[in-house]
Amino acid sequence: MNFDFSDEQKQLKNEARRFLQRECGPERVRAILDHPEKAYDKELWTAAAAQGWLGAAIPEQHGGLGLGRLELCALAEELGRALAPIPFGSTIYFLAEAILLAGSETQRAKYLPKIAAGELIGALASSEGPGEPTVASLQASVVGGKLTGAKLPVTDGDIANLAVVLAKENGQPGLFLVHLEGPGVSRKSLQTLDPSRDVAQLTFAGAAAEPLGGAGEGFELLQQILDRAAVLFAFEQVGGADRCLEMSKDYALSRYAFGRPIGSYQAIKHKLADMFIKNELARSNAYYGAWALNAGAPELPTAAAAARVAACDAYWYASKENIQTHGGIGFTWEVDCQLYYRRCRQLALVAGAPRAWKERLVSQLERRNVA
Amino acid sequence: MNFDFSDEQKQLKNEARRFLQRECGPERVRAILDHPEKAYDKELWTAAAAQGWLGAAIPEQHGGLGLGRLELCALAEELGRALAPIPFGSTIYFLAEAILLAGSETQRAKYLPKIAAGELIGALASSEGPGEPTVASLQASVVGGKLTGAKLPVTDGDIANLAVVLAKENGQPGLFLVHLEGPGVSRKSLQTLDPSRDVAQLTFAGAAAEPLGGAGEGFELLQQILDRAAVLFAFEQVGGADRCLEMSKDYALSRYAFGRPIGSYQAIKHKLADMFIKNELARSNAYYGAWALNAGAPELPTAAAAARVAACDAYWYASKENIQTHGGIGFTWEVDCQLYYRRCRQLALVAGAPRAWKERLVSQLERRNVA
Amino acid sequence: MDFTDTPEEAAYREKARAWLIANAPKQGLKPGRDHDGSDLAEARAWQTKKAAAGYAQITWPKEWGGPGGTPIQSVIYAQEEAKFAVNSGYFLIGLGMCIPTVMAFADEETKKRFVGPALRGEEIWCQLFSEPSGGSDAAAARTRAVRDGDEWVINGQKIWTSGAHLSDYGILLARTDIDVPKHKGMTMFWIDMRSPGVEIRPIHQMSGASGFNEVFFTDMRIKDSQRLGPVGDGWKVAIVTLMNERLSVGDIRGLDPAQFLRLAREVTIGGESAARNHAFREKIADWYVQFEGLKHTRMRTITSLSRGQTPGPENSIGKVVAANVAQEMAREAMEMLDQFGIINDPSLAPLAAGFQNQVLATPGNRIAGGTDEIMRNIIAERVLGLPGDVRLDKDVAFKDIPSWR
Amino acid sequence: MDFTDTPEEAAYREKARAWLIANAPKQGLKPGRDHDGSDLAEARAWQTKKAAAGYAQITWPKEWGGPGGTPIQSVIYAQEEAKFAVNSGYFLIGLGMCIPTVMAFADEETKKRFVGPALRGEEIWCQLFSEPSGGSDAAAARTRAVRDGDEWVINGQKIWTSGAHLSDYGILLARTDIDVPKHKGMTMFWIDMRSPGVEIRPIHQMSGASGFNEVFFTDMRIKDSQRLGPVGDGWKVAIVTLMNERLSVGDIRGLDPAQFLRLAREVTIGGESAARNHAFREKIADWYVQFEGLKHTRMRTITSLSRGQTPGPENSIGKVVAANVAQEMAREAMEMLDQFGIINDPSLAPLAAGFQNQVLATPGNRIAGGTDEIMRNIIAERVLGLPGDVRLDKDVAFKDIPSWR
Repeated sequence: MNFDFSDEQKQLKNEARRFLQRECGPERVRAILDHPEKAYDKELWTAAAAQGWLGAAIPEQHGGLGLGRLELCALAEELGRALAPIPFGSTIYFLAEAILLAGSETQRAKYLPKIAAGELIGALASSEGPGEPTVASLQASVVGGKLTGAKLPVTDGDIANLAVVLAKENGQPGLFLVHLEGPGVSRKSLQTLDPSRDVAQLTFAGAAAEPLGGAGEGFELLQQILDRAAVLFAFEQVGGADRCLEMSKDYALSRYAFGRPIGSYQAIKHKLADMFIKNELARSNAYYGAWALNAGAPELPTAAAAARVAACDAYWYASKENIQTHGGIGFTWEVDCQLYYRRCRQLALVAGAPRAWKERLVSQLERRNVA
Repeated sequence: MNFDFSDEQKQLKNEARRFLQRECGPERVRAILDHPEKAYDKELWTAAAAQGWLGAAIPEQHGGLGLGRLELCALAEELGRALAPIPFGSTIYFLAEAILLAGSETQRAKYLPKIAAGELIGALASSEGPGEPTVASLQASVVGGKLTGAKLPVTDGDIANLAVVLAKENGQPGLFLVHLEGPGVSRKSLQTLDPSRDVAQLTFAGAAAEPLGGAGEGFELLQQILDRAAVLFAFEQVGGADRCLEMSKDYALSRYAFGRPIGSYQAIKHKLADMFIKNELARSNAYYGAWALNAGAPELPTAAAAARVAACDAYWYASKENIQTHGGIGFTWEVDCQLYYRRCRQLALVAGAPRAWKERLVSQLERRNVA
Repeated sequence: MDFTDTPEEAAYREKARAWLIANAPKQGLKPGRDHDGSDLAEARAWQTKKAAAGYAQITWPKEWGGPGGTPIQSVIYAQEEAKFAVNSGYFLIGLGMCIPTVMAFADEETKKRFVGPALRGEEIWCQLFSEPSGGSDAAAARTRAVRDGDEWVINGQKIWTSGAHLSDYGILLARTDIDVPKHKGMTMFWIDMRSPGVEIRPIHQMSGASGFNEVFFTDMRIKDSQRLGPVGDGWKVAIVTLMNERLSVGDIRGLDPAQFLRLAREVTIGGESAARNHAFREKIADWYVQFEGLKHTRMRTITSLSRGQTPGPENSIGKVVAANVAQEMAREAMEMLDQFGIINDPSLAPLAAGFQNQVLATPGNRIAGGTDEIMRNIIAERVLGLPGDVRLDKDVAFKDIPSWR
Repeated sequence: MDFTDTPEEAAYREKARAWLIANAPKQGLKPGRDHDGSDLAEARAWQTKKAAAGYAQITWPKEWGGPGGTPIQSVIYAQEEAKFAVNSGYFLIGLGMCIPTVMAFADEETKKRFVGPALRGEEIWCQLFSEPSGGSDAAAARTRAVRDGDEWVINGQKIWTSGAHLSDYGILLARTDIDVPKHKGMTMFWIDMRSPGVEIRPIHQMSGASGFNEVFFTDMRIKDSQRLGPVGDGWKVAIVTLMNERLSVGDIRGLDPAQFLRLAREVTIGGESAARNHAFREKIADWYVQFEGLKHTRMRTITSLSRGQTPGPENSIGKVVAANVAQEMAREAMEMLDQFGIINDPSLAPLAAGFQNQVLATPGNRIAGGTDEIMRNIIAERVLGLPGDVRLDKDVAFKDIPSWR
């Protein structure tokens, strides 16, 4: 038993932190936030590829470093902490994991090397409107290898080259890989609560779609991809939430009211203690999820759901109370609190709302109870 | 518009408070709590009758004072504050209200004067086990005027003379009045979380039952009785919650830690501020309920549900944080904090759990939205 | 206890409603007005009309241009006006806080000069108390006023000044003595916002709005006759201003639980309407009970006012409760929509992205006008009588108090 | 990161399990044991057996009678022992806090005298720190120790002494100087609980339990050789004791969210199983995530320990979270049953009235061993490095500190 990262993994994490402190300060995030025409930080994306991050968990035979998911978790925490405005989650947690999970040998050989090299940006296109997609509600359909329908919101939809799309074929839900630069695809940028990340609507009118995984397995595979992504996003969320706590602590130590630091008042001290509590609970659940993901353990669905629920809760509390701790100045455009508050919302929805994960968690417990 | 009690009502309330301070100190509550064989404070019950409280809202023609429900609300707040260990709610909010609502002229003339005189103790027997009774689950049945079945828990079931019983007749749910001293009735005391109040199981084996209200109206009438009782119990809860806040405040001012009163620490100050907030919200909702009850307004179902939900929430918070504010001593048998904590639980369940009232509240809002 | 109108109240309501129907503009203003000044001309015209008809500052005596009405009439009018698309927000701070301070501390001539124009919406006022280093501690003002003969020279900076960019006048709390403890060295003035030496910069908020400002003073000169109250008594004057703030009975802004329920009816979760989901239903009930509680608490306050009693700081509960419920409700609404919830394009998101905008606006509501923490302090100290915090800045000369690490 | 056993760990687990199967009593003790002494004889016998087999204080070195095992082995054994109906609770305070203090501060002879018997369960220890006027402030001890030649005379009162009525020995924090500031005038001693001048009175708790005691000292005489550490250093010694408390990794007691789910499946609401109600399902998920988070946090702490690192006060989060979740979960369970929920007769109420009893017990869990508020202070100050509270009692002679109004 060992409930911590190894020294090598910690070293990778520390290096990533130093790199991102240098290459991804808040001004880089704002450069995307303040400029709607910029969808992501291309330079940082290239640098991430050069660091080997994109291929960290891709097997060596497919051009990756062949490290484990634990290394990916360590990187995710740092990317979340730095609010990296790049399509890392869409490309790695969604697309690469989908191909690793369900891709044929041909598909792996074709796409994974490009992903590792930073030549391919991914996206997951499952949602078609308010609420979760269901077998009954799913409209997008594939007939004769051609996809028709609309998907929104699609994170990184403006910049992705290859999307994993949930659609029906012969009335059966399936996953499909769709090249977004081919004919029959149109994109429209969407305005969201977190303009530091890109979101689009994709409309397909006879776009070429190749099946990913078996016919009829669409929702099952989607859920397995989401389980994997939930753990990885949980680390991004824990990274962000921890940064919020640090910001709050630094401010509470330096800001004075009534002649003493605001961090000497219990209202602030206990608020920060609660942040710490939630962050620790989220971190511990994320570690368990990381173990389950890395080990391919049957506990993954439960562990992933718990990691996601705890991470969403912690980041929400930390990002909103970070603003509150800063007082008025924390609510201004210039101060960075808002960046975390917005990203907290983005991460809470990108892999499905926590509400749905709570339901999934309890369903898993029921199954376990019965078994 | 006028959102306060009148001067006369306030005077009645003040008199009741002074009377109860004299006649119903914590030692009187403990005399019941510590002695399982004592079901209620007989002396106080007689005194309450002598004060005219039992007949406050009973029409003069039936031996009451003919005051309004507002006066009853004012009394309820004081009884709740004093934790009066008497069957006031069972007799007045349940039995008297049931008869006023659904009783025939004969039934009114027969029972109301006895209630006003303190000669009749009432009870409401609706529950038959875990969960709320429903048309499908209801087992008690009346055939040829004879009731068979078991009811539990029945508050004041050990001491009541006359119970309002929910039962089926010809497959139709109805309400029935049953004399508990007649043949075919057996009682068994039940152990509960609040031994300062009496609770029993009633078992009927062919007990005489007279219909109260129309056949098939059982659940509808029961809900109307509960609406009325919910407002009155809400005042008891507000009274208790306010007393908890007072106790906490007094303790926080006199108890020192680290050289200064614990009430000078924000952790305690803000806890007490939150108690105040919840108590004010509960009080304001209770006032609106009191108006709706007194005016017979169509808003009663919504107002009663809101009053109950707010009161249950406020009393829970106040009674548990009152213990917490007192620290270790607050958790001892000798200190009175526990009396309020126990009564809080009793009041939260006696007229149905708040969860059910939340559902009812939202149903009312939906109805209003549609209309 | 009566939640319905008396015959007199009903008659007043009828009269007010008839007047509103006859006079309120037919075209609605845009919803969620953020006092950006775009509708200022219409707002001024409306205020003038209201004042002439006796519906502005209804409780003010005739002497000062009001109709000498009751607090209840004031509430009735506000309830009816709320059904029309008019905006009186620009004048709230001036009429609710600044002018009452002027009335209490200025000479007769000054009062005569300012009360009428403010009432009619001709002149807008702002309140210059907060400072960057002060935050929740309004008595930490560092803006200096130095006497020079019959004048004062002002240097320093104010912040969070609501509406400063649209204001003609303001009341200014300035430090006139740094050698005495902080509460004793301040003085209050009224100032002309267009004086030389005043610079106003809007604050860009994270929600995108910019109704607040920074105001910089560089050698601004004012006359000693602009002083409100004695030299060194500024904090006492400020307390009068802030008391008036507390008396102004504000409404809850933003979307309410009924609108959340409406949204839930439009959304499907797992094949079932979200409105059938008991997790949402319980939350709606909890929020509704809090909103209703606040509404009735305000009514209880108004009853006190109408009986000539001074309502206590009980009203402080309003902001804490409303802002926190609004924030949680908005988060739940976003999450109800699942992935789609992140979209805040008003043409796509339900209720014109009302809940998404509320997610962005509510952190500010929990801070502006007193943080949650300060409001709880106020309740604990002024309502419950608990001791104040241990103060290290009380008996120290202002210049010796540390302000930043 | 690996949540499964290594081969060595698996082997140790197998060995421990085999030993437990062979040696643990077949008849289960009653559930929810409240250390009332009724099972003390069995508990002692079990402890003796454990010590002989090398399963008591697994991390203690051989020199002191332990097997010199690893923290992970200690966890593995605890996990396996938890599946058997045995009770080691009586020895926790002695072995976890008192004896380590004796080991650190007593002379060799004293250590030799006490360590073995405590390890084998032959002697029980208690910790005499808290006092009525102290509460959360353990350094406020007023119990006096006055020197008389080679002896000390003790007068005063302790409170919340867990297990005092069953204890043979105790460690006592007493005030030896009232003219210096509070943290400097205390001294630590070990005492024989059966000495003349010691009176023990059980405290009747609101839950009905009475595991805590008041302990009164009237002219109790002890030898100076019973002193642990220098005169005046009592607070430093106490901190060592309390650090050991923090290292002892406790389990969450009470019912868990899975048991709530089990209850929900038995209850019908509006014709449907309560387990289908999404309001309950969301709450179960929220509680589960917190319980799991605590479980894995403890595992992270053990990993630190096994790497030779000193875990920080992060473990303080455990009690705050567990006690509050347990209280809310118990309330929800009661209310799920509607009117029936008030019944706490174990023969009638589901799960033998487990949730009802938890409603009564949890207020105590939020207080004993440090209130929620103190735990948050500890996290804020010791983990996050925020400043301590303003202290009015630091540089004042103890006798001049106010204690009650």
